[in-house]
Amino acid sequence: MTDTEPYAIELKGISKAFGPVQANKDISLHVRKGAIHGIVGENGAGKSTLMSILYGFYKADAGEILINGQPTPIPDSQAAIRAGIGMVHQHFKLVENFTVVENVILGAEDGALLQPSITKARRILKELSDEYELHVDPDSVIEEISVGHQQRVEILKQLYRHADILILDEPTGVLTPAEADHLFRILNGLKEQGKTIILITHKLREIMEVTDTVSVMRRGEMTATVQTADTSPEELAELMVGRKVLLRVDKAPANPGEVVLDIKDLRANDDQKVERLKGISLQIRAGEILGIAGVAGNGQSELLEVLGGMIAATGGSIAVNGEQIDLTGTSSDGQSRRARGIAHVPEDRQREGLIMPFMAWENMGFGYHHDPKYQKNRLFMDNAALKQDTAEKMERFDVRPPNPFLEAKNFSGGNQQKIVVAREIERNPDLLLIGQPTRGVDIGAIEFIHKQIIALRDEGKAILLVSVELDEIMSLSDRIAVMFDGHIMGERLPSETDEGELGLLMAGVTKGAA
Amino acid sequence: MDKMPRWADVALIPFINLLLALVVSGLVVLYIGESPLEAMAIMVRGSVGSAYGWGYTLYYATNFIFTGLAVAVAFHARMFNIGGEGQAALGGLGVAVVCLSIPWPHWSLALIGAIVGAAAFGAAWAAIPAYLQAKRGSHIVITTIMFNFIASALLVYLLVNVFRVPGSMAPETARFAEATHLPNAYDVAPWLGFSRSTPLNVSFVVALLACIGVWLLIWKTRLGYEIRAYGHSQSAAVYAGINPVRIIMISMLISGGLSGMMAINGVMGEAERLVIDPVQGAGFVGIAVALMGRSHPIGVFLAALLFGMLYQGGAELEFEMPAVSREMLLVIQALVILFTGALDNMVRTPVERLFLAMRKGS
Amino acid sequence: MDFATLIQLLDSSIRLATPLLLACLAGLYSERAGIFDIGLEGKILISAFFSASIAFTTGNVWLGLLAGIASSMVFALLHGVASITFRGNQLISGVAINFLAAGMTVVVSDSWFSLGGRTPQLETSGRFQNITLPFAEQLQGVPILGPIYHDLISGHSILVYAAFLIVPLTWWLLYRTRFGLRLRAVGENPAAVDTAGISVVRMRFTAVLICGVLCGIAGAYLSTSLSAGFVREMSAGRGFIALAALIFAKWRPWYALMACLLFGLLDATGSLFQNIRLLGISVPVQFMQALPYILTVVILAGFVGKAIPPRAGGEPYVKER
Amino acid sequence: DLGGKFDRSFNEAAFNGAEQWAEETGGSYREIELQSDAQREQAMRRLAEAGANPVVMAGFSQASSLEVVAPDYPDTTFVIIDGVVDAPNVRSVIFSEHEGSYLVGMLAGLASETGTVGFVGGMDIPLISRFGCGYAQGVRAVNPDAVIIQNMTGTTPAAWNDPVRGGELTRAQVAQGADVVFAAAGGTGLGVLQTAEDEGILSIGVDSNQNYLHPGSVLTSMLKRVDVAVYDAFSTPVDEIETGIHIFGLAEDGVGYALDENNADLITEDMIAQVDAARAAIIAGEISVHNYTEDGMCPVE
Ligand SMILES: Nc1ncnc2c1ncn2[C@@H]1O[C@H](COP(=O)(O)OP(=O)(O)OP(=O)(O)O)[C@@H](O)[C@H]1O
Ligand SMILES: Nc1ncnc2c1ncn2[C@@H]1O[C@H](COP(=O)(O)OP(=O)(O)OP(=O)(O)O)[C@@H](O)[C@H]1O
Ligand SMILES: [Mg+2]
Ligand SMILES: [Mg+2]
Repeated sequence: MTDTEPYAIELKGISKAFGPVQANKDISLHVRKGAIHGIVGENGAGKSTLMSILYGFYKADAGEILINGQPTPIPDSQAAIRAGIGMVHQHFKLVENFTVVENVILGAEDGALLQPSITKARRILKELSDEYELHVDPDSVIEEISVGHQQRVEILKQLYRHADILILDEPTGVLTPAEADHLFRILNGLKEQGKTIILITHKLREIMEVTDTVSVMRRGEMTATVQTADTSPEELAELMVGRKVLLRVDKAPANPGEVVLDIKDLRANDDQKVERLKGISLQIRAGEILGIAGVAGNGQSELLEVLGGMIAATGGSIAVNGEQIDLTGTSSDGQSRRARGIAHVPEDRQREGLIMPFMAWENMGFGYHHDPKYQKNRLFMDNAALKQDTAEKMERFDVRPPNPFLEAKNFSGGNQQKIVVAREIERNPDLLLIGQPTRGVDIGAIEFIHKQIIALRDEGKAILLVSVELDEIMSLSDRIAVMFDGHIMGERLPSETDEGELGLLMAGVTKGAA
Repeated sequence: MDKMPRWADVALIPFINLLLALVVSGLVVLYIGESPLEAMAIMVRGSVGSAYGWGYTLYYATNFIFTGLAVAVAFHARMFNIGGEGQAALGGLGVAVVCLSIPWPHWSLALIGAIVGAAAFGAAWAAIPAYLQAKRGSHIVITTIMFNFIASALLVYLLVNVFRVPGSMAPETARFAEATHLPNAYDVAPWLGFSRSTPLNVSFVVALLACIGVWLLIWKTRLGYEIRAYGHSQSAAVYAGINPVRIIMISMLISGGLSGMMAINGVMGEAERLVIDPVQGAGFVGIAVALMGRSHPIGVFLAALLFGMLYQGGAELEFEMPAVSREMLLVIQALVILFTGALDNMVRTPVERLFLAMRKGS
Repeated sequence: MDFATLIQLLDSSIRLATPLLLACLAGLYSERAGIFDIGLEGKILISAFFSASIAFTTGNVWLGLLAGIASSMVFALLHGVASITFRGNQLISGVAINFLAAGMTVVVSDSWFSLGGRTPQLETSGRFQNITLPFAEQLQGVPILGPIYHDLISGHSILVYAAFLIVPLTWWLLYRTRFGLRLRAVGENPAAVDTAGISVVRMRFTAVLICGVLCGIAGAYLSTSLSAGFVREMSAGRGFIALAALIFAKWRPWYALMACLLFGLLDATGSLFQNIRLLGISVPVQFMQALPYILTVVILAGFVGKAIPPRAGGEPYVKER
Repeated sequence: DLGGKFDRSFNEAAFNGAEQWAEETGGSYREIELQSDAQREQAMRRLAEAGANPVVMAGFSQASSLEVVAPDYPDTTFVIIDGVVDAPNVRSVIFSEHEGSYLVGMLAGLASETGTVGFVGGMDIPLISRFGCGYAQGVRAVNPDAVIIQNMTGTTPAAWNDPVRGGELTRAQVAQGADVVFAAAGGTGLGVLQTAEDEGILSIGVDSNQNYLHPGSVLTSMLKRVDVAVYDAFSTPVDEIETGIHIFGLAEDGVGYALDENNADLITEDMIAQVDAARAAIIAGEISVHNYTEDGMCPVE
């Protein structure tokens, strides 16, 4: 490519605010034609927002967009599509109960009648899938195919619309390492065809692997743009957070006591009655952290929910400190679990861990509102005591701002998480269930939360850690169990394994087969 | 941080909504060829201009406090209980049964009995839709509406075939015994100038107590805490071990009970017998009242007072301005629901922007 | 029950099912697009009033029909503005619309006709006449089929035939056209539609307006065909029953037809056999009259299998949380 | 009464009576239309307080409210139509509808060719049964083996105001062979008469003279001179209104059947002769028409 050739994409001074949140501040960006450009940044840094603006999903408050050198106003997605921009969103935008073809032609139909478009789409899908090894059955229904395939459908959708510029927002978050590699092959294929690609990801490894250039975003601002060849993961991490980060947690070796949690052949269904746990057996001892690795949607969530009393089990048994706990019926709920000394930091703080419109102090009692120390008498709650308690805990976990009367929705993601963690850890439970402890949390807060978890372990408590972030699993766990399709594929010691092996297990490939 | 100060949310916005509703209603009055201002004057004079007016205003307000609280409690659990009409009718049945079947020695005892009867029947009528919602996910809005129709059919059947006084043609029960008659404002405070026949009676006090009770329930008890939590986020409630079925049932039972208690005012306090349609749409007014009152007892009380004025004022209006028919009330009521309920954002968003701008400015 | 009575019963069922069917299909369009509408009742009522009064004043039933449709569309628009533009609560908006219709019809009719909330009786020209299908007379003699054709199939007003034709039309529109695909999509996942470059708002408004048109026809049928004029509260809960039928039909056109016919049959039975005796005990007439409502609850209770509404139904589409 | 003013029937008759008086004397009167039972008391008090005198209440369902209200306003005179209230300041006016119905029943029986006639009542209450029973007796009197189909529209006040249902009931009766239908159902009757015309059969109106509604289709109307009663109440000076129970029967011309140009060619001389004979006989007491409300049952089915 020559320097005279105009940039495929050029953003000038883009700004966007959501009410009080300044998601993007005066952002500029250049991407050459036929390049793969990476964008990294913490959660909430403003990556998705920026891309959504480029795709016309949100309207920028200020700024200008140039496509192939031409100033191109993009008021809506229609305009973006016309400008040859296609986007694969962080959360897929597919109609679950439609077939693949229906999803592909939606919005790109040729006429008022469907039939012609469908036949045409079938033909083109065939061609595309041969060209880029994007194989999916055109007539299968979305909700019945794997996430990986759903993502292919998203990509096909864009290609079907002749997109020359392809934006992928955290495409690998839901993929196994193998699937991710396949994706990158596809991306390189597209690059060969002269298409321009923007890749948003948290995983520096991927950036180093596939991108030509990379930009770093922080707190809504574009802090740097560099040639991938000239940089290193450490440098990128520092650019992201603004200070040196130790990507590893330092912790003393565990000295496990006797068994606290003993799970035998546990089975459970999700609300669609699909079996998600197909016979799980695990043990966790006092003073150790068992990390569950796995691609999202392989049963980890259900495992936490059964243990936390949120859903009933269909078979198997769970013993805590040697006592069986019942897994079905009315006496099996969050309350009964808490009574057994089980604390639970749920995977989704906004939908489960917190009541967004409740104030911090109300949330601090959430789940423990029957606790005698929060009761004035048999009839009324002792709100004063709860507020007092909350103030102290916010102090100790330096939640910012430390204001018990602020509504949960007005705390940042990381601080919301701190409130939940504070609530659960301060119960000083025998067993802590903790899911995605640092999802949507900035690295500062991550360090803090990790320290708390280790501290609890060192007090001789048992901890079950579920995370999709392999690094987190590797750095925190004393033992690692890998889940795939409702089964435990195997247990490893962090010291004796690596991401490659775990990746294979996560993909359901056992050593023998590999 | 919040988008705007609390007072704006609880006072300013409802006020603007109400204003809009009244303006549009005024246009309707104008259309049918009467002067809105005059109409307004008549309504105000007729409702709060005399002891006579106050008697009826507060009497209607009492009904609306009960039904408004009922809707409000359900709202806190994200239940939309449109069944107030039927539940109150059944409440009336409860009152009638209690008053007719037991020879009460004194009204105070009768009142307690009637409260129990009314609440029990009302709650029972709410129980079935609640159960269907909780267990089978049947849409409570539609089921409660259906139960309104069923209730009226049931009531008619009973009034025609069971309770009707032999010989009389009107489908209504016999008058309740003298002993069960609740003292009205005249008996309690004659010096206030209420006429002997004023309908305002001690049920008003019961309504005020109900307000306080609901306030304590929702904001001071564990149950209230769980109801609100469930209302805001069902997934979180499950995480916390709050049993959805239990919350749905309890909140709907309380709601139905409150609706039912409306009957002690209308059936026991005023008509002193059960007639067809003892509710007169008060169940529906409750929706508007709860919406305007932001589901808070104090708000409900004020909104109920407002609608009491509307109803009494409306009766006068109908009398003074034959061109204006009673359904004008229905129109106003509908507009209030529309503006405070459905079109809330139309007012809220600009107001929020305003406050945001002011904050940025300062 | 002899053959003649049976025909009579079915005939009456068809008449009574027609408004339900129209309303049910109306709801189908709206809810398939993700806008719940318990305001069907109100739209039927307002249209019943306007079509009757315009038909009376102009003496032309077609003008009446247009007026009815127009009024119903205005209310539909109101619902749209509330629930689409301002993202209000769709249930509350529906409730408000029902009250508004109940009040407006009486207030306005009083000031126009001062007939205590009723319109004057419509003369022949102001009503839809029952049309006799070709050969109905000739074939009447033929045993069984004759009466079925003559008494049951023939001799309804044009609106009845229109309603029954709209069923296949709707099916075709929904499953065979671009419009249908987008309509279903916007009710399932508006974000997908939006990112595909289609305006969610426009799709939803279109659906809501179609809903208005169909409710309008339903109302006109009530006041200018089934009867000869408007009386207060004439919709009598049909809007809600139509909703139940819609759920019963799991938002599918052909099933909607079946469901509505069932409810029509119930209604007819209720008024024709007032004092029927079952196993010796006579069923009270009130029970017969409450039967449709009771059955509605039974159906909603899911004793007919779980009905999954359109996934995005009831929630306003919000890009920026 | 419920069912709305201008139901072309009962309430309208009352209204006309008042109008007539107002026109003749130039006096003014106030009216309140009631939608729900529970407002009655407030309405009565409102009128009494406003100094209206006399206060006329049309409708049986006002009785129980009046029982309470009347004593509170001893110097106001109340007139209740279709109801009995035993109070010194109340005049209760009762019509013997069974007698009037008997006559139209005879006409129905004579006019019917199929030998099957129908009756559509409004709200299912004894008062309406009184119509139905008298009607049935009249039919049988001229045609002993006539079939009489009786339906009530409903059991709520809404039954006074449901033309759709009225129409359906009529169609049903037609299907069962009825060719004359008597509607004693207030506003609902309008649907009955309408359908009768659509179906090309005869109908009988009630209370007011409804012959003009569908000339050539309405056989006759069972007149109930509510207007006369109201007119009397207004025109006699208040202090002279005699309270107590007053029965308006055939003798008093309180009830009867309507004969005018609209139905002239539906009713033959012979029919008139027979009916008038019966009329005379009833007045003379030779024929006694059973009154349903006396024992709640009817001799003929
Ligand atoms: N629709 C929205 N409404 C309100 N605030 C929003 C919205 N979308 C994003 N934000 C806020 O804007 C900021 C940037 O969000 P954005 O999703 O762009 O971050 P991100 O870099 O994509 O994070 P992640 O890595 O989790 O995707 C965050 O503070 C977020 O809370
Ligand atoms: N949806 C929202 N509604 C209201 N306020 C919000 C919303 N999202 C973010 N905010 C506000 O914006 C601020 C930044 O939120 P955001 O979630 O972007 O933080 P963040 O950058 O992700 O930090 P963290 O890493 O702690 O999550 C928060 O303090 C919060 O007050
Ligand atoms: Mg993002
Ligand atoms: Mg965040």
